[in-house]
Amino acid sequence: MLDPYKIREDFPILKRKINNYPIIYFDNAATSQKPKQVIEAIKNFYENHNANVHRAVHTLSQEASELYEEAHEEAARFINAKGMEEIIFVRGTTEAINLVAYSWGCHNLTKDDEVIVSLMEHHSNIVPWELLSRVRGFNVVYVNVKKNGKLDYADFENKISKKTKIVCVSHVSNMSGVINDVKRIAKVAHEYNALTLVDGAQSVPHLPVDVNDLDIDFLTFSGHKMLGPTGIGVLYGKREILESMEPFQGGGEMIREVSFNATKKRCSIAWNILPWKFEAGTPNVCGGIGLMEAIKYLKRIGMENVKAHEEILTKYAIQKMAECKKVEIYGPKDTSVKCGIIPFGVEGLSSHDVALFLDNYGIMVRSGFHCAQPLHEIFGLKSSARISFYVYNIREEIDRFIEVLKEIEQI
Amino acid sequence: MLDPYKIREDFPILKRKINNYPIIYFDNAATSQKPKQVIEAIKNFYENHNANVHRAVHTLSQEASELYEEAHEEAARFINAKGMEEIIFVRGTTEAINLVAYSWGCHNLTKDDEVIVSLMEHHSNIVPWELLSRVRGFNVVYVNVKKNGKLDYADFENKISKKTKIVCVSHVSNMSGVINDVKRIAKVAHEYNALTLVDGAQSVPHLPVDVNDLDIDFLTFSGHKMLGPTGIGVLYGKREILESMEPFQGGGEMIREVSFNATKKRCSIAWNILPWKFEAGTPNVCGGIGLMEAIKYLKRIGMENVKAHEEILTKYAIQKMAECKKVEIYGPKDTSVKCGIIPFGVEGLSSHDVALFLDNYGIMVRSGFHCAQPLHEIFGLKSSARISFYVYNIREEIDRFIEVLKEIEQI
Amino acid sequence: MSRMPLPYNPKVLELFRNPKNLGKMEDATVTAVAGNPACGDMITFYLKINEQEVIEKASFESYGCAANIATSSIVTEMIKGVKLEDAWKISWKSVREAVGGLPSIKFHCGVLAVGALHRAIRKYYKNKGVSPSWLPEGLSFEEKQALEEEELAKILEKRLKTAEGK
Amino acid sequence: MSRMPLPYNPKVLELFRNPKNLGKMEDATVTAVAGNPACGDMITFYLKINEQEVIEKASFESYGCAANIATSSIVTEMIKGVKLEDAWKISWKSVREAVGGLPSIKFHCGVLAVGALHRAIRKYYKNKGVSPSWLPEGLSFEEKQALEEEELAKILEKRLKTAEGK
Ligand SMILES: Cc1ncc(COP(=O)(O)O)c(C=O)c1O
Ligand SMILES: Cc1ncc(COP(=O)(O)O)c(C=O)c1O
Ligand code: FES
Ligand code: FES
Repeated sequence: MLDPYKIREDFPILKRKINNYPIIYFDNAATSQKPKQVIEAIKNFYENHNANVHRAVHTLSQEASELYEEAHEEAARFINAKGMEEIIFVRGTTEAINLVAYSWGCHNLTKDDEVIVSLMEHHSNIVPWELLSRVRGFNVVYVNVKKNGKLDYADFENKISKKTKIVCVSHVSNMSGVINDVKRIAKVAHEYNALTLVDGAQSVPHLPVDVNDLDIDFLTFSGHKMLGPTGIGVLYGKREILESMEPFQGGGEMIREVSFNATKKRCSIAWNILPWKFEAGTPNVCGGIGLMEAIKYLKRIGMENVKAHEEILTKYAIQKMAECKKVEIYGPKDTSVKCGIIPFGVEGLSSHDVALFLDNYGIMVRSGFHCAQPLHEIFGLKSSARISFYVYNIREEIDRFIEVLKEIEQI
Repeated sequence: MLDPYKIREDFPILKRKINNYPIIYFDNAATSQKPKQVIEAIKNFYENHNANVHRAVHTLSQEASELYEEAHEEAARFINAKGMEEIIFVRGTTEAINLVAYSWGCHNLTKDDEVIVSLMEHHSNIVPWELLSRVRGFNVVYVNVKKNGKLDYADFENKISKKTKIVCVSHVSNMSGVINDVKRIAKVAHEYNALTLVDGAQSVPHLPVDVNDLDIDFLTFSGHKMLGPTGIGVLYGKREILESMEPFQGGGEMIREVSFNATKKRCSIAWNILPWKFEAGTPNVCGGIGLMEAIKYLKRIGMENVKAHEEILTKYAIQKMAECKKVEIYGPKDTSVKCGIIPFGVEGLSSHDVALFLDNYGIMVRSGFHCAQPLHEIFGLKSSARISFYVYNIREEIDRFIEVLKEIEQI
Repeated sequence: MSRMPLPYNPKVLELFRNPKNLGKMEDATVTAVAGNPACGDMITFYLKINEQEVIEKASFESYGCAANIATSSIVTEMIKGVKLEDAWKISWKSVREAVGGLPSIKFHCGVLAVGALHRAIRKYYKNKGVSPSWLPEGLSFEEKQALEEEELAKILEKRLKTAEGK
Repeated sequence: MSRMPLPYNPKVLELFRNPKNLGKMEDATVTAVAGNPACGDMITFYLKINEQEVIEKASFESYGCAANIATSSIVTEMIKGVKLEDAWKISWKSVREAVGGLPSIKFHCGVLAVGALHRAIRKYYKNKGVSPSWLPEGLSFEEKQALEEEELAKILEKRLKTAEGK
C-alpha cells in the first residue's frame, strides 16, 4: 500500500493555505499537482543540461538528447509499448487526438466511412472528428451511454459495421469516472478491421495500462494529469500504423532532407524516422524530462497501489456523501466499475456556487460540464460539481469536505 | 549598455565545466540558456499556483488563469500587438507556421494561387507550405538569395503578382544572421493584397520588433530561443485575420459549446473567442508563465541594448576570425545588415569535426545545415559550423574561441 | 468548524434565498432570453411595459447561481415603474453595487442580468418597429456578453455551413 | 593553452591526416555510394574484384569527417586481398576497434564506412545476377544506416506521389 502521508511531503503546494485553511486539492481530473522530484528535474535540466536536442555534436546537446530519448523509452515501458518509436511527444491528449485525425484521418477517411465515438467523450475526442467529418464527408456515429453512466455495449455492437474505420473511446470518463472495457471494444473493432483510439487521459495516471494486453492501436494521455509538467503528453501508436501515416506538422527535425530542385523549382523532402517524423520543430524537451521523472515517481509507488488507494478514498467519500441529505451523486456508485472521480450536485445550488463555497474553505473542486457536455445531457444535467482524487489525498480531507458540504446544505 | 558580467550571474548553467573547462555557450540560435528568474518562476508556479486554467471557480485555477492571461498580455506588449486576442500560445515557431498553413492556408489557398517563400528560410517555413501545396494544388514560389547572403529583392518584386496570397519570410536568417527588410516586403505584399508571415524566431529574441510599425500580418517566435522554457512560442496575427480563420485543433476550451442533436445525430459546436479558439486542450500553462518572466528579463535589459551588445561581439569575432588563416566566414560580414550569427568553416575539416574539437575545450557550437539546407546549397556548402551570441556572452569567450580555433587549424 | 466570511455578502445571500419577482409572467409585453458563455447559464426576463414606455412589472426565471439570482432580483426591483430610457442606463456595475458587491469570479453573473434587460428593451422597440434616439445602435457591453440562445445557434450554424461548404 | 586529450585518439588522427586508398578508382568492378542520415555526409566506395571473388583493390572518396575518413581508410586496408564472403563479415564494431575506438557521437561515421562496403558487395552480386548463400536477404544493420542516394530519392518520390494522389 502507498503511504499518502509520506507522499504529501513531496508536494510543496499542499503546504499552502487558502483563506487561512490548508488547501484540499480535489481537482485532480483537471490537472495534478507536482512532486518536488519533478520540479527539481526541471530545475536541474535548465541549470545543467539545457540545449536543443537531436544530437548536435556538443556535450550539452548530447546530454539533452539522451535525456529526451530516455524519456520516450520510459514512457514506452510505462504502457508496455515496444519502444521509443511508438511514443510521440505532443502537448497533451488534445494534440494527440488531433494528430491522429489530421495524419491518419485526413488520408484514410472518405465519404461512406464511419467513425465511432462514444457520448461520454471529452470534447477533445469529439471536436476533431466532427471538424474533419465536415471536410472529408464521413459520418461520426455516436454510441449511447446508459442512464447509469455505463457505455451501451449493445448499441456499440449494433452500430459497428464494415463502414467503421476507427473507434474512439475514452478509457475512463472524466465526468463520471466510469471505466470502459477497451479491450473488448478493440477486439470487436478489429473484427471489423477498424482501428481503436483510446483516450487514456484519465486512465494512464490512475490505473496500470498495458497497450499490448489491450491490443489497442492508439493511446493518448497528458503529462500534466499524472504529476508531470504542462505542455507535454503522449501519442502511442502501433509502429506499423505510425509508419504508414502522413506527417502532421512540417518543420525541422521531422525531415531527413530538404533540397531545392532548380529545374522543377520546388523543394523535395524526405521524412525522418519514428518518432521524430511526428515531432516537428524544437520539442518541449524539459517537459519530456519532467514527464519521465513523474513516471518514475508513479512507478516507485506502483500503479496497482495508486488504483487501490483511490478506490478506498472513493468508497469512503461516496459513503459519506450519502449522509448529506441535499447531495446527489451522479452516475454509478460502484467502485468496481469506476475510478476516483465523483460528480455531484447540491439541491437548490448552482454547481458553480458549490465550488465557490467549497473554495472559501480551501477545498478546490471543479464545476461546470468538464468538457463533457453530451454526457451531461444524457444525465439531464446542466452542470455538475466534481471531486477527483490522487495519490496525495487522504481520508481526513474527505472528512473535512463532508463537514463543509453539510454547512453548504444550510445556505 | 548592458553589463554581461552581471547578467552572467543570473545563468546557473554558465558555472558548469565541460572537460574541466568553463562552458562557452555559442549555440544560442539553436536555443538560449535560462536565467534563474525564469527557473524560479517555473518552480514558484508549480509550488504555489499550479492548476488548470480557463477560470474554474477555485482559487488556484483563478490564479493560474490570471497568470496565464497576463503572459499573453506581456507578449502582446513586447511586440506592440493590440492585445491578448492577437497572441496565440503554441509550442514554438514550427507549430505557429503550421497553424497558419492549416487554419488559414487550407481554406484560402487554391489551385492557381501562389505562396512566396524565400530560399533562406528555416525548414519550418518551407515544409508546411510544400506539404500543403501537394494537397491544395497551389504553387510555392521561391525568392532567390544572392551569393552575398542577402535576399534578392528585385527577384521578389518580380515574382510577386496578383496570384500571390501570402509571403513567408524570416526576419533574420538562422544560418547567416542576415536581417531582411520585412517592412518593405509587407508593403509590397499588401499592394498585391497578399498577407505577410514573418518568421521571427531569430529576430524577436535579439532585436526590438514592432508588429504595428512593420505592418505584418503574422509573426511567429519561440520562447526557448529568448531565455524562456521549451514548449512555448507565439503566433501573432492581426485580429481581423485570426477572427476570420478556421480553428486548428479541436478540443476543450477552444469551443464554447458542444451539444448533441438527437434528431440530426450529430454534435454541434460553437467556437470560443480569441485567442482561446486556437488553443485547444490544456495549454503549456507553466511555459507561458516562464515566457512572461523571460520577456520581463529582456525588457529590463532593453532590446536596443541586447542588439548593441551582440553587434559589438559579432564585429569583434569577425575581426578576430579573419586572423585565422584556414577559417572562412560565410555570408556577409557587415554587422549593419546582420545579427549575431556567424557561419564558418575550417579548411580541410568537416563542420562536425570543428564542433567536436571545440566541444573538447568546452565551447558549444552548432554544425550541419541548421535546418536551412536550401541556403547551404546557394552558398555551395555541404554544411557549416555556426557560432551565435546572446546577452551573457563576453569578449573573453571570443578570445578563447579564437585561441582554440588556431589550435584546431593545426590538426 | 471555524466561521469564515462567505464568498457572498449577506445581502446577496438574502436575495438568493428570497428572490423578488421570480417566475414566469403570462402577460409580459416582451420576453428575452440571455445565455452566459462563461458558465453556460441561461436566464429569461419578462417585462410588462405600458403605453408611456414605463415598465409596470418585471420578473425573471433563472437556473443560474446565487449571484445571478440576486442581481436579477434586484434589477427587476430597480426597473419597476421606470421609463425604458432610464432602465437602459442601468449598468452591471451599478447592479453590482446595489447588491453590495460580488466576488470577481461572479461579475459575469451580474452582467448577464443586465444583458437580459438590455436585450428585452431592444426587442421591445424592434417588435414595435421604432428606434428611439437614446438607444445606441451598437450592442452594449452587457448585451455583447449575454448571448441569445438563437444567436448562439446562428453562429454555430454559420460555422457549420462554412465548414461544410469546403 | 592547457593540453587536453583530443576527442580522437592518435591513430584516428594519423589516418585522417594520411588516409590510405583515398581517391577515385577508374577500373573498379563495383562502386557504391552511401549517405548518412545522421549528418548528411556521403561517401563512395570502389572495389576491384577478381574472378575468385577476392577484393584486389579498394578505395574511397569522402567528404565526411575525420572519423569517417579514418574508418574508411582502415576498411579499405582490411579488405584488400580478402574474399567477399569474409569482407562481408566485417562489422562496424570491429572497425571501431581497429581504429582504437571512437567518440560515441562518431559511431555513425564508422557505420557508414561498413555500410558502403556492404552495399558495394551486394551490388556486385546483383550486377552478376547471383546471390550466394552467405549473403543475407535482409539488409545488414550497417546497410540500413547507410542510405543510397537514389534510395533517398525514391522514398521521397513515393511520398510525393501519395501526397499528390490525394
Ligand atoms: C529562423 C527559424 N525559424 C524557425 C525555427 C524553428 O523554431 P522551433 O524549433 O522553436 O519551432 C528556428 C529555430 O530553429 C529558426 O531559427
Ligand atoms: C478524458 C479526457 N480526455 C481528454 C482530455 C484533454 O486533455 P488535455 O487538456 O491535456 O489535452 C481530458 C482532460 O481534460 C480528459 O479528461
Ligand atoms: S455562474 Fe452562471 S450565472 Fe453565475
Ligand atoms: S560526421 Fe558525417 S560521417 Fe562523420
